[in-house]
Amino acid sequence: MANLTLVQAINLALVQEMERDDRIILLGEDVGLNGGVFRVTEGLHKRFGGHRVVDSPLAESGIIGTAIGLAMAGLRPIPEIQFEGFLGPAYDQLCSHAARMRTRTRGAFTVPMTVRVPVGGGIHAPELHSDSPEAIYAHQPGMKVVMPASPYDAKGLLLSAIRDPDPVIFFEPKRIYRAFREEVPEDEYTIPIGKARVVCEGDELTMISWGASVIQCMQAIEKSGRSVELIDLRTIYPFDMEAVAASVSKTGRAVVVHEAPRTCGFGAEIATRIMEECFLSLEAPVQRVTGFDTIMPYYKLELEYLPETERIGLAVEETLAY
Amino acid sequence: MANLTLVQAINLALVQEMERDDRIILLGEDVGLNGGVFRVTEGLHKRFGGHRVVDSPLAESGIIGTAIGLAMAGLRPIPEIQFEGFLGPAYDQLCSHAARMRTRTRGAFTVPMTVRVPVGGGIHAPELHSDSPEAIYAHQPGMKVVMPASPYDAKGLLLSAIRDPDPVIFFEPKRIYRAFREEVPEDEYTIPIGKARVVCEGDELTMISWGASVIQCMQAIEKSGRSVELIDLRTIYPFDMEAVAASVSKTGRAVVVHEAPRTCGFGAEIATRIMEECFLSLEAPVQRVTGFDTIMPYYKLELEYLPETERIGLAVEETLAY
Amino acid sequence: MPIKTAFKTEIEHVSILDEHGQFDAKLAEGLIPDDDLLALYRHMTVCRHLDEVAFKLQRSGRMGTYPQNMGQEATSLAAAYVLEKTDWLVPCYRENAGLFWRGVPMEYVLLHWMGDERGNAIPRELFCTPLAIPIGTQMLHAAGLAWAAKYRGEKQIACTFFGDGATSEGDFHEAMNFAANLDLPVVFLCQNNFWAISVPGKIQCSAPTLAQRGLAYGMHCVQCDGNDLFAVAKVVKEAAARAREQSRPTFIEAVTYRLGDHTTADDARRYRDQAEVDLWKARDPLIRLRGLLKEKKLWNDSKEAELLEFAEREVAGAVQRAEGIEAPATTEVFDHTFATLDPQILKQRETRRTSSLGQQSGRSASHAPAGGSH
Amino acid sequence: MPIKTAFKTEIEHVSILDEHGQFDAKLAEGLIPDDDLLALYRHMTVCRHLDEVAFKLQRSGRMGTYPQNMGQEATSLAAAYVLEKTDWLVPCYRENAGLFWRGVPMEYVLLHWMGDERGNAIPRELFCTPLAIPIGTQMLHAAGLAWAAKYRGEKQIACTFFGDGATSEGDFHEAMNFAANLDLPVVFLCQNNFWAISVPGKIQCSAPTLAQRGLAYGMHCVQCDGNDLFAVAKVVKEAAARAREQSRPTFIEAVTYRLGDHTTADDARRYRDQAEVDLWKARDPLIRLRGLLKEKKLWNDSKEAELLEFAEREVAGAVQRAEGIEAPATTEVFDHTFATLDPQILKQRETRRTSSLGQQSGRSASHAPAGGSH
Ligand SMILES: Cc1ncc(C[n+]2csc(CCOP(=O)(O)OP(=O)(O)O)c2C)c(N)n1
Ligand SMILES: Cc1ncc(C[n+]2csc(CCOP(=O)(O)OP(=O)(O)O)c2C)c(N)n1
Ligand SMILES: [Mg+2]
Ligand SMILES: [Mg+2]
Repeated sequence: MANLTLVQAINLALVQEMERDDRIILLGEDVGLNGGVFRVTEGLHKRFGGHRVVDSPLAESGIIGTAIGLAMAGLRPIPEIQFEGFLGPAYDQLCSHAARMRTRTRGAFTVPMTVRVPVGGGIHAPELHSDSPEAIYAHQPGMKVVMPASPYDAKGLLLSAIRDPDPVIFFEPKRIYRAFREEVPEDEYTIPIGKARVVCEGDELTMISWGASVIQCMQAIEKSGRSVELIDLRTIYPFDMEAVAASVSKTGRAVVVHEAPRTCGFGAEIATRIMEECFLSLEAPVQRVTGFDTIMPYYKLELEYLPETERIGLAVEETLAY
Repeated sequence: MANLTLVQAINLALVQEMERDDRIILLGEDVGLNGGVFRVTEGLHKRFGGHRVVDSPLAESGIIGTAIGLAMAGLRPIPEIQFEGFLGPAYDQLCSHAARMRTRTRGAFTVPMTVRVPVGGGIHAPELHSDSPEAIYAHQPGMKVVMPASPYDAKGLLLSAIRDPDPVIFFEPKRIYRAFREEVPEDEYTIPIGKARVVCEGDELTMISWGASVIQCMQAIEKSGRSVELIDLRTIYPFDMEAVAASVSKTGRAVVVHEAPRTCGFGAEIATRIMEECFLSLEAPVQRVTGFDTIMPYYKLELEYLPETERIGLAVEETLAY
Repeated sequence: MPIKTAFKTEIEHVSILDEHGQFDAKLAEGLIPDDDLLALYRHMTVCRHLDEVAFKLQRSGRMGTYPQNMGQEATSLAAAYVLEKTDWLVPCYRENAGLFWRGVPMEYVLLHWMGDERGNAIPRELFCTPLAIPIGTQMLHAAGLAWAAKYRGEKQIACTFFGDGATSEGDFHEAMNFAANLDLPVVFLCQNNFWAISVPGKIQCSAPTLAQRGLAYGMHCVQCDGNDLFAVAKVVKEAAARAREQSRPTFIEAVTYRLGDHTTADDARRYRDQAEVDLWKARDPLIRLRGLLKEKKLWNDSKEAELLEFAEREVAGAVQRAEGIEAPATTEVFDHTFATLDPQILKQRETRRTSSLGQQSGRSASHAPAGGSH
Repeated sequence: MPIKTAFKTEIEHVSILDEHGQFDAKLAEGLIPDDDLLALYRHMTVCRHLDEVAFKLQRSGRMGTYPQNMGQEATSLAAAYVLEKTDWLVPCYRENAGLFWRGVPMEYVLLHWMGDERGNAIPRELFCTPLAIPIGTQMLHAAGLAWAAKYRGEKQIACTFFGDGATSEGDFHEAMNFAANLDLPVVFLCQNNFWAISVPGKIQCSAPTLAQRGLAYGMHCVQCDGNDLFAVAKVVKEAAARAREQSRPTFIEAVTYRLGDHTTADDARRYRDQAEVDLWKARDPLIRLRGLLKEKKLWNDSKEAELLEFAEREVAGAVQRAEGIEAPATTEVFDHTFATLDPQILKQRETRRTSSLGQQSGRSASHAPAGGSH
């Protein structure tokens, strides 16, 4: 048991799983000697060698496309995309191939690959280093999408993702890469994909979030002084509707919080599902506290864009007052 | 006034607008001599010459990327992507550049471009020729998304799209390219982006759809014998919430129909907005009749996947019975 | 010297059995024994006949869009012939001849074009990936497959096929670049048939040769007559050795021509001259091979007649098997999305519905009066 | 002959003023008059100083991540110098010298790295596009900009800048291919500095030269010493003429080196040897230009001292202007999404809220008891 940051927890998970399973290959830009631009793969090149931790050409479609081939051949590639803003060039390989291979071939070929991608804003980064495209990939059938909000979860979810027989995009919220530490067992443990975590219980309102926003939610709840149940989704697809419905059936009110733009963000899906499944329990319309329907601004204005404690708090008050 | 198919209406709009505005260049795969694989650009190469109707290399990112450059220079490019399944390679240029250029440069550079893309299933086409990615682009701030459901609308909306100072993805539902004809005025007219069309009035339930599904909706309504108000969205982003809210406030019930997978489809956004804005009028949860959360199947099973009349009809009955 | 030469190179063109029947016996030495030559000729003839039958199936509504391979049979066949049975074939959609030679049952390809995914469930022991619809994308998979073999220390390589149009896609570039810089054992076999649907080759590549695409990566590259079974066999054999022994990729431009329309949805008369087609009809790989066989006294008209009958039987059998398969169950829409379906897909599968009220009680959802899970 | 030569070529390397001070006066003839040489030297010195100041700004928290240009100044500067003022410059992010020469105010680039989009609002009459963050993507825009000029019958061309890493991206390939096959007047100027963050050049291109990337497209290609103002000026001038007169693109590999870290977020000691850096320090474009100027008796130590003072003033002024600008209004988050904001964005702008209840009554939304539009 050690007190680790999220970066360290992921690094530990990678080390342990690579020791256990030599089908795992890491590939991506700067993942080798440099240990990745966030140092998530620090030390792995030295430990496992250049054939298992591979600095690739600067080409995201190439990284994902070759990883698909590696996976089709039975290996367990873990490609890294340096920032979520650079997933774009790989969109086609992810959605036209990785997600479709099992269906296309009736299972003759599968793509057991885990795509690691730092995600989200709040770190004063340049353009296209602060976006949140999780809904894009949640809309693609055949793709699983995971986003941990704590070091403990990161390790357990990453192991599940790596062992999953299907492609998983593993989003790592960079704002909390080193924001806090948590006890993370040395021992192997997994957290199942598709299961949410109740961060704190409450009976007045259900708040649903994921990734770095969970921290903002916790702060907002504390400030509010109200009895709010906070659900950290952990998996975006397939998401844990059972946990959400159970909570909202109890509280009758819900607020969803995410960084991505509002329109067609994953909040829309959750809000709709809540309406569908908890219609008669709902005392107020589900509220969305999200990024605006505008481009994620350069960093001078990024905190005006991101759903911060104050905006979340207001939504809680308004929903409770409804 | 002529009785035209949707293909002919678009062709007419292109001819007339190209006559009017020599800043327009068409580019894409097979758009020249061949007139496009759906013959939408038939005759244009001959009429306007190879410098205005350009057969491009087989490279979707290249088509959109160079079109962005053309637009930044003040021209009005109209790139064609041959099928929506091949938008993937252009995703990055669309979302990282076309949609962001105005915001990025505070208006110094803009991208007045209209991307024409056949969309949707139901024509017995091969893999990746039958998808519906409209929600993906609706989630991208800075991008407008249009989808006509009739020849008349196609002409009027296309003119608006071409004249719009910002990038527009103009989805053409291939299932109704030639399915029926409609009176289309020779004269110039525009249909504003962002305004829905009430296809038929009703007071028991509001049905919201777009593209080829509108036809299935009409059939389902007719069969149902109920008083259903059908709204053809026409524009996906920015969508006409005013029209939707006005109708649902009246009917108290709503069903959204689209071909794309359910999770994070545009139906989720509409359902959420209805809940947000019509909460106290809602008599039943908004229902979604959509594609499944699975890969669009090869054509033997495509009609099992698409929201057909029967499924729509059942949703109407259930919603009314709620 | 302030101006000096930084790089210098040449690219070879290989031809062994040309359109005039000229045969370079020396270059052909040891390439294809006569017995195999007969088998290969028979195989091509069957493939050619399949094209005719498939065309009719499409026209009569028994099959969807189909891309004829006519005229290009030699390329993929020669490659499949010289490769090991465990080398990966990573095709596009004009490689029937190579795939069938490897052992892919003909009905698989028919099923694919009949809109049935079962046509893609190619047994893994055949080491063939399914036909690729999005152009230019599959070469990256070939690079990954080859990489996996190298990682495991196996002597397996990958050979991937694509057209001239495909070389315009960014993924082509990335695949070539990964293979060259990471030393992956891949053979990139471009079938330059001069057209990408209606777009002429010069719009895809205005360089004097397509082969020189490979120079960008410091890759060995070579051009050959793609309608010449011997030439293709020779260059692929050398490329395979280079891959297997040195783990280095090769780029091959096989010059060929599609004699038919792009697909059954196309009408090539809209954009190309009959004169050009006629020119290439004379360069047909079947004609020149038949000529050689006759010259070698291995072939005659009665054998040809027998062969045509054989081809008819073969193809008819495949069509029968493809059409005879039971219709896919609706559950197939759901069952392969993931190894284990999530609750939401399971519910959609069970109810065949996406509307929440419709999902409450199986297939014929009753009009339940109450909402969700409360 | 069954094996014949299909293609044959050579690529030149151009050097005029080398790292040992060797100067080929003949090749340099008419390229850069002495007055301009002085101005260019001054300009590079100012740019170099900006790098030092920017580094400190970042370290003291006054600026975000910043990529130093140090060591690469000659390349973009020489290009901007020989191009027409109305030719497009389509940069990546190591072209400060070229952009400032064209007239982009220094504070624009500072603002960009200070997280302020106003740094990208470059006046259109400067014909410069903003710094490009996603690697390898801007070359397509250059192709489009050049295409537009050609379409209009103008003699304007586009010159785009990018690194060795960028040439691995699919978009690079597509841009080169569009330009070559559609005859677009583009100059592709690759600054090969041997590193893409920590990844060495051989992983991006294992061919003997990067220049030969251009062969894939039948494009004229050439390699030059990128730290040699004269060599770059010469090859860009020729490329510009080729573009302007024949509407043909050129691919230039300018061999250079970044003397600093990739950005202020990087620590290059993790992956490269100091010996390599030292080697390249001796090849610094400023050093050799200063040497030439001194040899020509155009420069001395007191002028150098004066220049350093001038550079300090210039940069300090720019920093002051960049930091002195008023903070951007929150409305800026919304105002440039579209030419005309849609109702939804307007409401978000007005209320600064996305939750529907919060959007009902302006900024400090009251806790309205009722729902939406009923
Ligand atoms: C990414 C993508 N873009 C467009 C298409 C539509 N399309 C199908 S085949 C084809 C032409 C392919 O030309 P080529 O690569 O030369 O192969 P050929 O058909 O000539 O064998 C096009 C444009 C596609 N399938 N995939
Ligand atoms: C599409 C994309 N992928 C990854 C990155 C992250 N990144 C920023 S700079 C860089 C290296 C660029 O190398 P090169 O093109 O050689 O330019 P240099 O920095 O050496 O001038 C990388 C990988 C990015 N900005 N964009
Ligand atoms: Mg072709
Ligand atoms: Mg570099």
